[in-house]
Amino acid sequence: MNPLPLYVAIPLGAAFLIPLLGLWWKKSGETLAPLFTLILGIMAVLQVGRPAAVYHMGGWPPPWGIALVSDGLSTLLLIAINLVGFLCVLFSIKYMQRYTGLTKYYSLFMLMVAGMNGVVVSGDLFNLYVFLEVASIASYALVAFGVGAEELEAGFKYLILGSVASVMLLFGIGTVYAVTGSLNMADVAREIATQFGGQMNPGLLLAGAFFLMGFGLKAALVPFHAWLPDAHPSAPAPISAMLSGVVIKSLGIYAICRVFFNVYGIAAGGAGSVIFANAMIAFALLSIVIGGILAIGQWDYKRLLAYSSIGQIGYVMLGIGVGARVLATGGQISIAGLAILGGLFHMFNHVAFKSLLFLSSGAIQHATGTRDMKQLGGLREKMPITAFTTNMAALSIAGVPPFSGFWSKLVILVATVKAGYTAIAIVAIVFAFVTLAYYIKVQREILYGTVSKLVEKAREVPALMYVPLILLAIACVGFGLLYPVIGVHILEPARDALMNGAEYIQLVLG
Amino acid sequence: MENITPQLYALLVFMIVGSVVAIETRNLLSAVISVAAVGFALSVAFLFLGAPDIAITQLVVEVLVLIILIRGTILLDNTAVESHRDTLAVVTSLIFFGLLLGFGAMIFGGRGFPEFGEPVMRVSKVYVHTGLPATYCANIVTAVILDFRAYDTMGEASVLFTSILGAMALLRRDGKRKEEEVVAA
Amino acid sequence: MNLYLIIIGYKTGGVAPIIEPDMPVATLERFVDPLPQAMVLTSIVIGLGVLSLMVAMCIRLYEKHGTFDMSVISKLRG
Amino acid sequence: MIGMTLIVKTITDFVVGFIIVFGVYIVLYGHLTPGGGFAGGVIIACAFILAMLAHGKDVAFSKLPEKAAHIIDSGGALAFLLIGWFGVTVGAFFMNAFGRGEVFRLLSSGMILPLNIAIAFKVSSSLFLVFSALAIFRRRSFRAMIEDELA
Repeated sequence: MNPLPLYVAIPLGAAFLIPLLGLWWKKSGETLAPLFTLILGIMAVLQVGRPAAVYHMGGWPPPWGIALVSDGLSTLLLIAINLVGFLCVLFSIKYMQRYTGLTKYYSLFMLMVAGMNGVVVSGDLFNLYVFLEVASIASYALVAFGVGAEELEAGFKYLILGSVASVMLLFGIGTVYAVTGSLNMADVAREIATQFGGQMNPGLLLAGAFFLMGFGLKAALVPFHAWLPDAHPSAPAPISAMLSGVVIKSLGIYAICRVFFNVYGIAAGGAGSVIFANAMIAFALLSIVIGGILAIGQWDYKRLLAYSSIGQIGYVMLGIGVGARVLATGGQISIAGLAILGGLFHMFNHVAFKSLLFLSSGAIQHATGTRDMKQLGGLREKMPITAFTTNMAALSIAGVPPFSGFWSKLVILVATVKAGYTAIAIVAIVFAFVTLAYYIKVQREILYGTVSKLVEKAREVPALMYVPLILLAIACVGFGLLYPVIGVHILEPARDALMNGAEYIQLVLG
Repeated sequence: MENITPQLYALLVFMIVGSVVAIETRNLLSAVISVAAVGFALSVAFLFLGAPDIAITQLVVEVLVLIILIRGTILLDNTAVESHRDTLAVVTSLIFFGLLLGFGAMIFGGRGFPEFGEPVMRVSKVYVHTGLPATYCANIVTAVILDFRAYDTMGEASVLFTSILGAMALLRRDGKRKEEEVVAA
Repeated sequence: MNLYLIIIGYKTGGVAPIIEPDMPVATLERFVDPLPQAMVLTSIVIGLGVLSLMVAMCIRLYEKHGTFDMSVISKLRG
Repeated sequence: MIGMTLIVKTITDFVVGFIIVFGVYIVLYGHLTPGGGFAGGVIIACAFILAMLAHGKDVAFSKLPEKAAHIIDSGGALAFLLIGWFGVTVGAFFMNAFGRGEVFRLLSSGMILPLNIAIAFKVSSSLFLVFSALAIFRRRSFRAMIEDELA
């Protein structure tokens, strides 16, 4: 049987069950949530290597019913979402004991996972929007979960900006429907390819702009990033890890890729494609530059990590945007493939090291009670495991050679230079060094140096908290060393799914 | 096919006036009331446009929204907010008005869009023609939301569930436990 | 908050492309397009959900600060 | 005296029953006439909210206890999922697995009616819950504020 609907049905069922059972059984969330996310994670890993598949909801054939599609790109995201989800739930069990209302927390967490899985497997524009809303609304509530003044304000800001993004997306979807008369992605893609061919319809251009703005807001690309530096530090640490690790990628980057490559057919090189590709590169560069500059001046550890997320998302977007531009202008397909591969690989790595950084920041906050870098120092002696994992992640994200982050940035840069955008590549290289600079600052201020007063009392966190950290640290190193395996089985199918638009249409519509 | 455009324009003007009042007024309660007026006008507009399902839903939701908003605002902060103008809000609203005007011009000007009143209906023709024999459901809108696209409706139900759960979670008594309870637990 | 509500209202009115107001008439050709109606229905529900979450947040914020004036509340800076 | 004046209370008692009946009608005939589970559910929730506004929260909670509302809320959503899952037995998620019945009758069109009922239960109980939470929270926080000021 095709397991696609289970990716949505299992977490949704868990989310409905947890508060129901929680009326009598206080530990329902802590027991059921890790169990179900573990099942989902195993399912996602087993998905690797399977051929792309389509599931017809309710038995209605695609343009009329809703189709679920799993191809290489969906599989990549499913693995990231469900495995990181499992580790974050595991981390939450101890970490969240300081909060009340835990059944609600785990239920919202499962809803967020369900929403992201729904976005990733959906083959229908409006269905994508609905599940995007499930995930976003759950994350608004989770950001404000601590109900302190700062949390509430960050959540409120996130809610307002997120709602603006949703309205834009709905505008875009409505326009696409008005012009093409269909909501199914493959059907719309075929319609755009056959009916409008070379020149873009103004309505579709407008809709594309709305999609880029809406998904860009969800992905926190720079002109639309205002919510992220508040929301990420204010949320509980496992939620920051989810937000930074997978939410901005599955709701933002994934959706941009899917809409522009598979629906708009950017690779076919219509009149609008170059504009969109240029916009992607511009947003990417802005994110890299502004994220880097703002990160270096931060003294709040989690806020620094949040700005660093913006910068790294910029690198992901740069790879994808360069690939799109090369394809749209009719350049060499191999260079475009390399750029997209680099972008996806960096995204996959960023899932690992940014979740790890946020989780370990949570561990540090749990042990010392602060996230002000000036009050920390010498943590290496008091919390060796957390310090070690933080070190691994920082080296990896800064792009130090043997670690995974180095390889993905290298691939992106090589592709950018090959495509002839040397100036852009130079900017990216300079800001790769800026990344290194602020992670050196992290190491100097937090891990090494004199032991500060607060760190004096700190103890290593319990095993349930450091096991996820160690697993993610292994992933950080492993992705770099195991690249031949991961590249062939996970990343290349994802890249092919993006580059062969015709194959996607063929797959869904048969 | 009678012409319903004049009524539509009248309702549209009413809605624009109502929303401008809602933005401009400094009294929270009158803002809420003008928003509700816009909502009711919208419901009437849906009825004109042949969408009784939407009209009913919009109407009852508007009633509920009105109750919740009045309940939420009336005793909290009934005084006029005397603060300076929020420039950001003005700029955003101007941008949105501009976008809406552009949007409306494109729809009515027909540049790249199908004519008003002549939708493409490529996919939905099938819903209209086979809806009754395939689902035995006389209300085609219901047939679409609960049979052809029931999965979407499940998503919609989860959205409502999520937001209600989120609201309940935010309204709980204390956010964090006291330090001694954590040690005990 | 109000601005957001108004935007929702406009969008739901603006999107639906419609032919003819008679729903229960037997002539199928004159039916309005049902799919945008389904979309609008969903978006109304989503609007209601977001609104209730927003009111909850507003009440909590009011409790913390004693005002709805955002310029007073704003403490976080980008 | 809790709640509003006697006139309001009497009229509310009189009207609430009719509103609920109307809501149930909207739900049950959702597949034949305009309306459906969502609109009907909101109408039923409005009836409970009206009772709460007129009589105060204690009377409303005696009609529909908070715990029961929580159960109906989660249960309705779960029922929706299960009906969808029931379709797997005949082929696909959300495939219409019930008998179709006869056109234009109440018991027709398979899973649409049960789905409507499930949504109605879910919507009405959850809206009632969120309204009561908002109302109760406000009262409590004001008491806390006054106590703070006195202290």
